[in-house]
Amino acid sequence: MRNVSVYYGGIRALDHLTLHINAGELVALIGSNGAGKSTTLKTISGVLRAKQGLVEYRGEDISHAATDHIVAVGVSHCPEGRHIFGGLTVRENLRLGAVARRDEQTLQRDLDWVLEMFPRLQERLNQLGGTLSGGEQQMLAIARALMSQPQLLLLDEPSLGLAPLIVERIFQVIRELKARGLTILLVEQTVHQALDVADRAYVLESGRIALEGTPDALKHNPQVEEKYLGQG
Amino acid sequence: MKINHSRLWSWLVAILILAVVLALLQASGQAFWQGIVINVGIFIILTVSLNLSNGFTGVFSLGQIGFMALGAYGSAILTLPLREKAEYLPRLPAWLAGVHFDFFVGPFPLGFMLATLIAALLVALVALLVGLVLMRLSGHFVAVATLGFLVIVRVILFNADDFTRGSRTFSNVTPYTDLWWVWVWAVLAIYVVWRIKFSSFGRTMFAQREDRAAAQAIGIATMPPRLLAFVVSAFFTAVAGSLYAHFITSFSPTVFYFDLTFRVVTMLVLGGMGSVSGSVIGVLLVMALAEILRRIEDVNQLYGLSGVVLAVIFILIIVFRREGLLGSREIPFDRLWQKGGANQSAVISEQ
Amino acid sequence: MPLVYYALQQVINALSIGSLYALMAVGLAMVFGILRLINFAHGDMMMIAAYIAAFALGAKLPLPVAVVIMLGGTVAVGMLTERVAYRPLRGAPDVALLLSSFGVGQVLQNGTLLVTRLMQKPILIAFPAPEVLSGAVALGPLTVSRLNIVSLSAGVVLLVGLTLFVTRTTLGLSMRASAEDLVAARLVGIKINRVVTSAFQIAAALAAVAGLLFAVQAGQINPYMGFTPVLKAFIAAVIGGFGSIAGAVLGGFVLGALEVLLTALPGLGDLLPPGPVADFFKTFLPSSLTSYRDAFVFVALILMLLLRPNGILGKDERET
Amino acid sequence: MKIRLLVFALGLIGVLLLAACGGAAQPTSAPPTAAPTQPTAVPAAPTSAPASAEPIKIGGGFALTGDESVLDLPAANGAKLAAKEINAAEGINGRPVELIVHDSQYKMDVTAQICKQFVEQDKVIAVIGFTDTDSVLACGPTIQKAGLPFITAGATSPKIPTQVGDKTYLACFGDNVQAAVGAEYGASKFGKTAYLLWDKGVEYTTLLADYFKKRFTENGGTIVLEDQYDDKATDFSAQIAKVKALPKQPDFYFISAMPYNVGPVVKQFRDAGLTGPIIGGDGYDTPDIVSVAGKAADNVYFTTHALIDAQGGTEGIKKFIAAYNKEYGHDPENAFAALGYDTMYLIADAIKRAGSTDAAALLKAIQDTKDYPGITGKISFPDGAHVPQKGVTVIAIKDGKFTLGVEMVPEKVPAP
Repeated sequence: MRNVSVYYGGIRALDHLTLHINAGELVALIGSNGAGKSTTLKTISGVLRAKQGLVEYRGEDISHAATDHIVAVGVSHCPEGRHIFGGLTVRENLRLGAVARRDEQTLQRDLDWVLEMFPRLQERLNQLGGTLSGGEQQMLAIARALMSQPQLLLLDEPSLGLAPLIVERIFQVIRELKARGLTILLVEQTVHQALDVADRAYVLESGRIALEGTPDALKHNPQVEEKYLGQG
Repeated sequence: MKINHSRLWSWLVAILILAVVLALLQASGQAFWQGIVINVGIFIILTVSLNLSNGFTGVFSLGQIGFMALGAYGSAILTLPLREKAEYLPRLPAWLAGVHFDFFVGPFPLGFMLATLIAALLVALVALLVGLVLMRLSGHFVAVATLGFLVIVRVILFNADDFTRGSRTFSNVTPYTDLWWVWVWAVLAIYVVWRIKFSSFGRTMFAQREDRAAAQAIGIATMPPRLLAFVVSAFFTAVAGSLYAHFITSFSPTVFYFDLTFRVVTMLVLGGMGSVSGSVIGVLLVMALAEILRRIEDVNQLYGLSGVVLAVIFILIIVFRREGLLGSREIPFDRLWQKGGANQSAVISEQ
Repeated sequence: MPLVYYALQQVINALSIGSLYALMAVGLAMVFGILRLINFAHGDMMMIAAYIAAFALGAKLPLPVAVVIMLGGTVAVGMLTERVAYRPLRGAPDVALLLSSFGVGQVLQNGTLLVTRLMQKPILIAFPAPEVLSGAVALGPLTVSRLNIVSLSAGVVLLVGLTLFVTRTTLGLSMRASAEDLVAARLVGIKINRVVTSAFQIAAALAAVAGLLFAVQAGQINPYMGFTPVLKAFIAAVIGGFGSIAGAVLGGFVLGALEVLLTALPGLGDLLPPGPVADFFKTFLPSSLTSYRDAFVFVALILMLLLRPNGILGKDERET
Repeated sequence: MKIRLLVFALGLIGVLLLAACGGAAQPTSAPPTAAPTQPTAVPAAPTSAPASAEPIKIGGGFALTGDESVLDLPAANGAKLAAKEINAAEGINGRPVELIVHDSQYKMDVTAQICKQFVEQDKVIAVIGFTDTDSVLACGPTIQKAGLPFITAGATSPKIPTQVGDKTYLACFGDNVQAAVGAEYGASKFGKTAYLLWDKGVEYTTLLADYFKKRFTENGGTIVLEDQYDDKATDFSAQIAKVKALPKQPDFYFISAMPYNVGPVVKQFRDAGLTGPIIGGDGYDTPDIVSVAGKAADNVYFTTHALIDAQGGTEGIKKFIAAYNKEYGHDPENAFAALGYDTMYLIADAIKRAGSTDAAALLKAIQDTKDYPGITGKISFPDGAHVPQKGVTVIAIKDGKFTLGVEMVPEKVPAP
């Protein structure tokens, strides 16, 4: 992502932002509310359009590609607030996760794999998405995002509003996914935990990269400590 | 409120010019052009008042023509001569059957004016009641609900045979409406709506149109401005209905239905939702265009052509210039005569 | 027992008209769900279908061929309107979409008027009803019109088919998903344009079937024939909760029943043997009340919007 | 940018207004709404009549488009044919006649407008036209106030002259006459019980039903059930369900309907298995009844002004059919073509006798009309009547064709 600027109406949300993610890396994006974290993810997945700049994925310019194309080439965005389809069953939700894929044969294999990772969903396959608990919904959202067989997973606030125990479980999953070689861009408010799993992290402030570095380096940066880690 | 004398002066100059034009037209005896100018005036009242309710507040009502129908029937029943009343509406209740608003003060038909006012005030009352219920809704649900109101009015007019003759022609209405009547009302409607726009009420209307939640958050109650706009709009719409009734002299409920609604909405959207001067321009453009197209239609018998062209223009506006010609800006005709005024602020911007 | 037949007859009427309303309302609901567009031009799709069918049948084409032409033509018009008048308005306020659909309706109506004019046809043209859809069949002691039977069965078949489509196929699931959450639908990679186009195609096809049946019933067609049915379909959709397909079906049948009740009950006084019961009906439900039916129905609509804006089956999650 | 917008908008208005002026400035010889379907309109300056003489202008108000056009279009064509024939035969008192036709679109506001246009712009000396009572009520008062004579071709309400005024005449019989014929015919042919259904939204159908009921019950008949529907209804299932719930079907059904409802209502009655005889008024006189209802239209009877049939008709009718066919390329659609034709000749005859186009003289001449031999029957206005006494034709539909039942004068006519 190079030199990207994004506007909401007249308001600039991203200001000449440049960042990159290497294959297999888990990169965390941290920053306060309104810093542009979610906007960054939305711009990558094509929900928002960059007014200037370039979004490149594996050498392909996807700045103007349709979202479905971006998903098809392997970028999957698991949005903030989960956005599962409440009126559809869990099975249907998962099936739609794979909607952009062309290879129907491996679908069942992936479904098994995802359900293995989230056994809770297995039990609730035929239940409506809307009847699941918050944690289950988050798992469903991640599972759905995985169904598209992504190479790059964009995770937006997966721990938001969840009980600590479940947050723990989510991060466990994230580690698992990382171990499987998935590239992940993680947006998190719980900065500690994010930095614990990340290989690298960016700190965003009003649409610009304020800092960049390894988790260790950032953790010891006084600015970060004061602003984002606080007492916690 | 402090009155700005140069502005008042501008209003007076504008009205004077209008009066001279009308007098010349009156003297010319050109019945055709008089008819057109009367129609323009009536549509200006309709569009400007629709703008007040739909444009300023953003609560898109499709039921205004129902108020027009009520105004038309209400005042026509009051002014219908007694002989015609007995002949056409034999089952009117006694207290109405004997009423004939035909008093004159010299050549001035005071009865017509009273009938118009009574009908319009009653309609405003109806609008208040309807508004209390419907103005709670937002977005397109208001549109559907107010359209429902239009249908209900139509059904009632169809079925209240004793008062309206049902869907049969209501005829023999005295042709009181002339250039002066229409344009006095039109100027009044423009003036009132203009003043509302630049009053604190007007500002709250626009504020809650832009963002209802934000307006509520800073303590603006959305109901009073919406209701005020709806009721005042209904009042003037009913006046237009009365003028129209006493102009065309024969009508049936079908006249006041969706065709007319769409025509007025087109004028509003073309001119710009929120702009009074835009509405006037919208009326002039659509009327001129419709008249030209009607001629082409008549010569070539291509009925439907004008409808297609107007609707296509309408869609193009919605797609490419959603705010209409003027948006919510105004042509400051009340400052055109001020020295340098036109240069300083050619267009007043509302936001 | 004529009164029993009267009741049975009214039930059949309710089901038959209800299924037509359901067909219309489902089309509205599908489009509304995805685009938040209240499509005023939906009734005009019905009208277009009736005209295409009239010309095809008038040219002595067999019914199945005429139906295929009708479906094809109407679907094409539906897609065209979406491309021209709604797609450029993605992301615009609700009212802009609504107004645009007004414009589309006016174009279709006046365009039809113009075309019939150019073809030297009168405004009101007689609909050449196919033989299969005319006449009555004896069902035991009841005589039921063929049209009623066809309307009801067409409604049931199409609605069942549609249910299978939206629960079993990926495209159908994508539609439901898009209706639920457009952003999430995009994020999982659903091709929104394709979904929207399909929704318009299906809506147009359903409207086409309803249009054919309405035209056969009315016996004649005119460019404005779509206006009242689309208003009724709005009501059905609102009753069921705008945007929900199951709700729209239910709303259609509820509206059909409501309408028939409002016409059947006031008529009862004339049919009952003279006595206090008949007098009661004649006093409190005189048959002249029947013509207020639409007013009652629209009052119900407004009440519904106020009290249960999400319909009988609707959920409150949309409330934002 | 804002100024540019302003200039643009004002400029656009200016251009449009100029264009409108240009349009208006055209000579009014081709009036804005003169519009039959055929391009061969009435020649303004026909060849046979002295071209130098100023034409006599007569207004023709007809709903050439809209739902009533199935009756008005033939009537307008008939009137234009008559005008053409008159001009071919030296005109009226040496002056050609110019029939200025405007389309009322069957909208009451437009109707009122075009009638104003007749008076204010076209400066006609008389107005003819319309086949429905509502249109006459919309147009009439304007003509009445201008003091001009107005003859309606096919509006049959006998109340018109009292409702509109003393300058209005009918060229056709009144509804009380045809309703009486319907009632007497039904009673004698089918029996003494009837079902009555009417369109409650239209003057004509309401009056016709009313007169029928009066005459039928007075004649010893019983109405077993009466019902009504909204104008332009397309679904009659509610009414039909009630008929079917009757313990015993009546001897016949009298359905008072507008031409645009006739086909559907008959068809739906038959579709529901109600096969008894249906009787109606002259609103049934449209080819649409057969094209909509098809075979279902059999066993339908209706009262009208004349049977337009090249075999069964009178000499005058036969000649008229031939002339109409030559002019328009097809036979007259219904009796309203003949009524339009008669109306034009009727006014021409009065102008000839009056010897002037002065309104008062013309009105007197119309009132004095005695036994004018129209092709739809003899026309007189005896004793100050404004509705002529004419015979009524009953037509039976058989195998999808109009056939002559009887020609009748009713025994007794209900008061208007």
